[in-house]
Amino acid sequence: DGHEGERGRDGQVNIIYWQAPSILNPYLSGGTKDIESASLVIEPLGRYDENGALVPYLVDEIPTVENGGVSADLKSITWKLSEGLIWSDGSPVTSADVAFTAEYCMHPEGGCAQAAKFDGVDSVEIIDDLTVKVTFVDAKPNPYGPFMGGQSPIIQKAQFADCLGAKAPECTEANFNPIGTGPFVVTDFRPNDVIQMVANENFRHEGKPAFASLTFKGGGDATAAGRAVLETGEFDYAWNLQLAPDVLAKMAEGGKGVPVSAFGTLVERLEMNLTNPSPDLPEGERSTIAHPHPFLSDFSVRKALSMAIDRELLVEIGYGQAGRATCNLVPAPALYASDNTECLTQDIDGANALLDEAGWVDSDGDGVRDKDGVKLSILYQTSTNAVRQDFQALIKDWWNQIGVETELRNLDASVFFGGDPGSPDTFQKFYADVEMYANNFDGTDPQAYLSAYRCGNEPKPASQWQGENINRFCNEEYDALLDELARTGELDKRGEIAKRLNDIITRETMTIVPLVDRGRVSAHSNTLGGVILNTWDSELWNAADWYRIGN
Amino acid sequence: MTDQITDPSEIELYGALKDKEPPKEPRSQWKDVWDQFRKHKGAMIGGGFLLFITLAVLIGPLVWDVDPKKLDIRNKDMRPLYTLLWDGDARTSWAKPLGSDNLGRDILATLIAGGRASMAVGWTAMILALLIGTAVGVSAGYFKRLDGPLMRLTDLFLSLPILPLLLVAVTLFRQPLRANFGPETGMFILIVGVIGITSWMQTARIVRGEILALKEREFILAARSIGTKPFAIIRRHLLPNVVSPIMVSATLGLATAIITESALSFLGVGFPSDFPTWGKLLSDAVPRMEEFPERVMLPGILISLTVLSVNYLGDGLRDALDPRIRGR
Amino acid sequence: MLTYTIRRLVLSIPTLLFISVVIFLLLQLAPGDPMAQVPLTVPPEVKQKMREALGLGAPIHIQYWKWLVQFFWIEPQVFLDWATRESLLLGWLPDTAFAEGKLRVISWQTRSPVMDIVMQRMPQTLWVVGMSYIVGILIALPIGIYSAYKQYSLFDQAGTFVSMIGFSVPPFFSGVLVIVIFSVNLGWFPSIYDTTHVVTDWASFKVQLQQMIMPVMVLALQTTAQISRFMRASMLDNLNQDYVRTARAKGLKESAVVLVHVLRNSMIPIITVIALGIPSIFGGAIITETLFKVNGIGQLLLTALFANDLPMVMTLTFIFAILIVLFNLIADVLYGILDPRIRYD
Amino acid sequence: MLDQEQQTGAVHPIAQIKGLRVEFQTKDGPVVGVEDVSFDINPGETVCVVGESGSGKSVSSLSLMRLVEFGGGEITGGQLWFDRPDADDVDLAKTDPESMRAIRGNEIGMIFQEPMTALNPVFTVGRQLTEGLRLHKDMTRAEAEARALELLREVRIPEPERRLTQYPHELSGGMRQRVVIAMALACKPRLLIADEPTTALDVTIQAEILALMDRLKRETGTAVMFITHDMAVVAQMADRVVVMFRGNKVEEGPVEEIFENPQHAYTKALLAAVPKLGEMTGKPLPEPMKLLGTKNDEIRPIPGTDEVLLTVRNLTTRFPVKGGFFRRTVANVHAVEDLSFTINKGQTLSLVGESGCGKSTAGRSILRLVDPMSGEVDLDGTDIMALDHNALREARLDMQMIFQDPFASLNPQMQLSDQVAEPIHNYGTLKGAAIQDRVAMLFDRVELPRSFMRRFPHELSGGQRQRVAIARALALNPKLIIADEAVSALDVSVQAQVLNLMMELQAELGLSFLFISHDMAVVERVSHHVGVMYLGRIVEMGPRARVFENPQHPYTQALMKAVPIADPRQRKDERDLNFKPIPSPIHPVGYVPEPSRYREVETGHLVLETDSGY
Ligand SMILES: Nc1ncnc2c1ncn2[C@@H]1O[C@H](COP(=O)(O)OP(=O)(O)OP(=O)(O)O)[C@@H](O)[C@H]1O
Ligand SMILES: Nc1ncnc2c1ncn2[C@@H]1O[C@H](COP(=O)(O)OP(=O)(O)OP(=O)(O)O)[C@@H](O)[C@H]1O
Ligand SMILES: [Mg+2]
Ligand SMILES: [Mg+2]
Repeated sequence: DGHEGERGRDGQVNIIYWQAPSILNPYLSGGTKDIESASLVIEPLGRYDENGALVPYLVDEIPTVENGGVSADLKSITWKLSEGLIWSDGSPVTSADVAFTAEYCMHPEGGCAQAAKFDGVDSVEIIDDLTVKVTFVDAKPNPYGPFMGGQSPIIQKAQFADCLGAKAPECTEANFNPIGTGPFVVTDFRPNDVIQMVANENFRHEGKPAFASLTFKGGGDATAAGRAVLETGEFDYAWNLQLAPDVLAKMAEGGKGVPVSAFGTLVERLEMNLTNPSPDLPEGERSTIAHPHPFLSDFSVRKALSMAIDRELLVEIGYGQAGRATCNLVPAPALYASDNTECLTQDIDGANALLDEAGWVDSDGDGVRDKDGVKLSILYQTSTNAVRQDFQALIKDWWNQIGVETELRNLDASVFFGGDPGSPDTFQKFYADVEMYANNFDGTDPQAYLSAYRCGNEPKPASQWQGENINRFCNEEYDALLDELARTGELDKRGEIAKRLNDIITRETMTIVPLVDRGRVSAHSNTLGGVILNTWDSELWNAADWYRIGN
Repeated sequence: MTDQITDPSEIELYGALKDKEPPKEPRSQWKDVWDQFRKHKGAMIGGGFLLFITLAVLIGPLVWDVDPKKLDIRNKDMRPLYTLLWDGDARTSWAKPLGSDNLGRDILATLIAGGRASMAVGWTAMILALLIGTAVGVSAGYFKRLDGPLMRLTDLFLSLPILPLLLVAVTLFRQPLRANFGPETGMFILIVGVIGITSWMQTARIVRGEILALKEREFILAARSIGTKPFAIIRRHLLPNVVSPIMVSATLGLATAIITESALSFLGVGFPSDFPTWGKLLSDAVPRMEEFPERVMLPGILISLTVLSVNYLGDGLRDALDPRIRGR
Repeated sequence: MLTYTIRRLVLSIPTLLFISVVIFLLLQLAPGDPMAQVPLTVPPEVKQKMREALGLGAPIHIQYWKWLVQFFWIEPQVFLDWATRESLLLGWLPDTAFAEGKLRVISWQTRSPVMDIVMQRMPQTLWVVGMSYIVGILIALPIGIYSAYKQYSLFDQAGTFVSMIGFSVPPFFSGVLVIVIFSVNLGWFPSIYDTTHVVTDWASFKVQLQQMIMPVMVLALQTTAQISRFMRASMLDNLNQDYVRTARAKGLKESAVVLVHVLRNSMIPIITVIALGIPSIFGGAIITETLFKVNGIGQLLLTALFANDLPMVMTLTFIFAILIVLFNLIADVLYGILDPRIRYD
Repeated sequence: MLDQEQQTGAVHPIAQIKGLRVEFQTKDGPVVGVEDVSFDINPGETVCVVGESGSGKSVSSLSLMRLVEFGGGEITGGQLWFDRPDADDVDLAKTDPESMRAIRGNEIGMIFQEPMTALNPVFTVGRQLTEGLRLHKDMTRAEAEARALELLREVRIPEPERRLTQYPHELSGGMRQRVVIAMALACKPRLLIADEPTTALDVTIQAEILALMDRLKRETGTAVMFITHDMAVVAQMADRVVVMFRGNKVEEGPVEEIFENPQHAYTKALLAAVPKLGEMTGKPLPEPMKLLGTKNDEIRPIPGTDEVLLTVRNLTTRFPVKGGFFRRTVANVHAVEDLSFTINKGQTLSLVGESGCGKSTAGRSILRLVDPMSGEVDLDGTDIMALDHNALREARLDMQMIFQDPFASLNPQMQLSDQVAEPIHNYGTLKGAAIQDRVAMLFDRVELPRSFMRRFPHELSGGQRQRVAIARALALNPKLIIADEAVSALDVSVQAQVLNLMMELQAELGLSFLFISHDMAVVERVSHHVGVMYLGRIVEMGPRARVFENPQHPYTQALMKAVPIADPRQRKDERDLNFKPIPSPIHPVGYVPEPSRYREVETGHLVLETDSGY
């Protein structure tokens, strides 16, 4: 089908990301834009494919317990590099580079953004020129943290040797033009603007990449990016088109390109605050476990709030083909995903009945239910984003129908997701009753994700308001199950436990009210072939296979 | 004795040697201003339009009593009635004369509500900017010692970035304002405050310049010589004479405030999402501009027309208030 | 004049220091966190480590002092090194290495020196915003002159109307409008500005022209509106002066009277107005740059703001403040030079 | 028919104005600027056009240049015949703009009233001078510059080479006016129109300019149309006089004829209102003028008292000149230097002198509107210099000021009654309805109708405004009024009325005046005592009659000589005039001027012995 041939035969390809990459070193920035743009240049030992399965990249096979690469006690993993790999500068790739990568990220002063990937690593030993062995402190049921996936690519020791620890930011040249093994080589990097690349002459696959040069433009907004691919055809690939479905559909009519979508683990959800965020409480006690929430601590209220929501409509309005209504915190992979679909049908009457039953009635006739002088009046916050604002409006409308008064607040994402302990508006501080955002987990294993809701992990003044248990959830059964999960290596068993955990935090307690399982929509032009959208790794994971159709 | 004068016409002549009487009946200054103003067609039309818009957003909700926040998903994405003129198949409804948005909110109602907010922001921010600008300008111009520091302060404010300022203001003041005024008014005060304190500098410069010139005029010296105290001089003699440039800054300020608010909405740091303003309606509709041009055009045209009419009004006022143009 | 200029320059140093303190405190007070863009999947401990690596933990006054030293002491050295190494003017001097190994102002987002990025951004900002300023002025001056000369004529009325439209249409409206019309529907101009485009020949110049037209016009509309208003008012002021009658009494042509005598006087305030507007060129045009992806200084500031890249925001705003203070001074000095009546001692 | 008449006439006039009518379109409908004016100008002749402000003098002259059109006027009737050297006469009213430009500046030159504003501030003198030459005479730049230099020599500007490269603001008023004259003469026009060329100038400079124009006219044979409202100037300059009144010519004739035997009642009244230097000779006390058509026929001298009201001793006021990097005082303007005088109750002391000699500063220093450096000011027992802020305000109850410019000294945005009542409000001397009564009484007092109380300044004429200013000064019943050039900006007839009003008030209320003026004739009329100021000092002081009749100081003598006399038979000779430019009053910081020492030539008549710089 015409996509075989010489390297660089297809000329130029243009990619647009509406968030501009600021650095090409994923270890110094956790931003998706940076990780994905870097994935064109530097590569990990293995990647996840579009199904979440492991694919070897710089190695010949992925080490497993079966092939002996992972020790039986799950405490070490041994990687063996492929023969004859060379960096784009022509020097050979060796196990020293791999070990150095670990050293680089594990340096205590480096502020490595991917340090979590190396969590629990005890040592990285060079066995021979091509072999490294990673030893963990404890048994690791999932040993594929280091060197797997776009977040953890191998960097060249020769280039970064002087950039360890505190010196990392001084190596501008290396951070902007890393030497890699990937299909492309950077020729010009303009931070937050544009990157220009050419095909890597030393790329290990014959005849790849098909494109001789690549322009990676950043900046603007999703609308403009979509327009540039779908309507004007100026670009070949646009990343993450977070647009309302009607807008996207209209753009697709432009006929220059097609939107593609795929699903991962990203779930848009409502988080219920189980503690009292009232401004009347002294600072330092607001939204802490010292004060339970006046009405959200009542399960009936949380349940009724969830019942009032029509998730299918939300999907239709906000995400279209890029969304699926869900009741689960862990929507994928299938092994871990619970089959709970109970919440998918909206039930306003049921919600009203439930509230009546629980004693929440509108006693003073102002249209808002109350009990013991407490009104069902909710402050509902989220970050600024067109779809989220539409969701807010819709949900507010439904909650009104069950006698719940809602005040909406939207906050700038940089404030909302920024962990500034001085700001009252961060999602961690949760100075609101309900908040909405999306989260997912890295890779395919939800253990760390579910562990976030462990009792004691909540943001609190003592921890500078850092912590992942946003809802301030505390459940003994849940914590016990988490401990069990950490001990279990058997996959089916792990699946059982994870589903149970998921159900506890969603259906059984309604602490987290999942709304939409959000897929990823990107778009590529009609002439760009070979695009396989992947939500488990960098979207550009197979850019080496891309080619031009029809010339 | 008037011995030389014999001819009555000569008496008239001698009379003529005395001070000439003004040719016209005395008229109040404001009538003069009004007469001159009326001559300026653009200003009249602009003023008329502004009045119309103000009235429309004030009494509009009484006439068109649809809740602008009411969602009506089944009737979303309606086109305005006038699209029927060229497209008979358009989805329209008499209940939604200007159509509805993607969540089925009535566009006419949101425009009215948005106009209220935008006009309120415009007027209040402008008045705030004017008060600060005039105060700073007058103090800098009149009190020589304050001139340097105040002008440097102006430089400072010119270089302050508005976005971080807004974010700081939100952090520091939102809670107390929300507690005292409720969430919407609180946010309103914040935004208006920030726009106001970042847009007074031009006024201050102009007023200072005028005051410096006026201060050298003899009537200020005369006022001092009859024992008028400094603040009375400012109030009685200086301020009335800088009304004209202040008025011009005022009209420009109103326009800038409306545009700044819409730019803030565009950048996503303005009012809560369910609080419509023209700027927000416009920026929200930009992605759907091709399919539903009216959602962009209507608020866009309203903003532009308002600003345009304010500008014209300002032009007319300047002409009317400037005695050189008004003539003596 | 010279003492005046020097005096003002010296006086502007404390002013600028004060401004820098205020901006710094403002930015410190502002909520937000450079970690906001790091995905939620990154655990808080890691984020905390990253913050520490950025030096966020240090007390405010130390952070400020660090920035001050970097900006006022190290960056000039870097400039000197560059000047002696590469510039045409000073390249003949022996290469210096003052700044070797010293820590410059480093952006948190890109971990690279802020100044390098600023320099990289300057060309497109100057091209687009600067060009629009020039175009705006070139259109505005004739309009202003003719409107004033034929006050209340049809041309004057039309000019007034158009310039007011220009003033009152927000750029995010006009910008999107022209994109939809000229890029999407007509396909004449690209909707995305290519900052890497290099002009080498006529064809590439045409490409450059095409991609500049829309942003330049959107911005120029505003400049034109304001400058032509000023020009008109200033011309009107001068047209009624006595010296105009003297010039006419010499038998000069109307064109000479208006374009030599009146214009020269009217330009005095206009040139200062133009000078006062120049800092905003360097400041970029946030919305227009974002709309057309020009990715100049304005866009840089905006992304830095949203990413809470404090060193970047601080440096950019402060450069902007310097320009404002400087051009304020330049405007005053220009006034003195252009108007022989004004003399600063 | 007219043309034939011209041809047969003995002298062919260079310009003939026939039935000129000019209208202006204003928002209140058309205004007639000139109704019906006809007169001729013969070659080599000076025709003076007189009449008061607004009578249409400027409009007539601008019509001749066809410049009215640029001010919104339109020639709606009449002809303006102009004799072109080698062609038929043309009617300027109908000439096309192209040929009009060839005439303007080339065949007709014009000198404008305001030397301060008639020159373009941003071009050098040389550039402005050569412009016309290069245009009309096709000269190269170098030729034009040579000619310009020659012109500047002709108008006797010192250091002409340097002037060419200077900007207008760097020249004094007199020099600027000379440049304007040189500009008008550049192309050797056959007709020169001078529109009030000396009104804004000091007496001495005025005398020089007049002499200069006279000489140039004699030397070049240019016809001159000279516009003025100053009868004294007319007497000095004119061959023939045209009197205008409200847009019409009312009388025309040779200058002696007009002065000695005026026919029209208006001319008579005008002449009666002109104060003539020397009129008061022999009268020791001032007395109101006898005006035609006014009722107060009884003229009584004003004696005043011998009681001292104000004593000023060694008053010195300096303005610092800041400079250098630290804006330290590097020099001082010695505006008032060691000034001493007294004013008696009910009497007037006049300060005369040239522009910039410190008269206003002296007046303001007494009120402490500017703070004097040293000296004593004693007003009726109060030591003004020792007062603090509040006490000073109280002290100003007793002294008030009237300013030169009636247009500038009233707030344009305030009703007249409020302005008059303002001092009363400030001091709270009266309350409630009493204020209104008092204001009404003051309006009566200054002979303004009460209906004016609700008006705004722009609705009044200059004289009326000055009356309002007087009413305001009277509002607090002051003992002393400082009148700083209070009548300089007014028309002669109005000036006479205001002067009479002031003298009446003095007689009735026993007011004392410090009268500041540069007009010797007016000063002669109103003062009991006179002080002549030069460079910050009083060079001569004494009873008015003594100083005027027996001037001792050389400066006083020169000044007296320069004053034009409203009598065509007493023309001045240019050769008598010899003025030195005033030295700079700016001295470096350490400079200590000598104290003023006086010599008493007669009782009370003091002459400065210290070197005054003259
Ligand atoms: N541009 C104008 N628009 C309207 N009316 C005008 C204009 N110029 C002059 N006039 C009117 O024409 C009349 C004559 O004015 P003109 O300037 O000739 O007086 P003048 O005798 O020169 O007075 P002055 O001594 O004050 O110069 C006045 O009544 C004046 O109001
Ligand atoms: N505020 C001031 N600052 C500095 N110098 C001043 C100031 N006011 C006056 N002078 C100077 O003081 C001197 C005397 O000025 P003053 O105004 O008293 O003169 P005058 O005799 O009233 O002149 P005129 O007849 O022009 O009004 C002049 O050289 C003037 O330049
Ligand atoms: Mg005149
Ligand atoms: Mg004076």
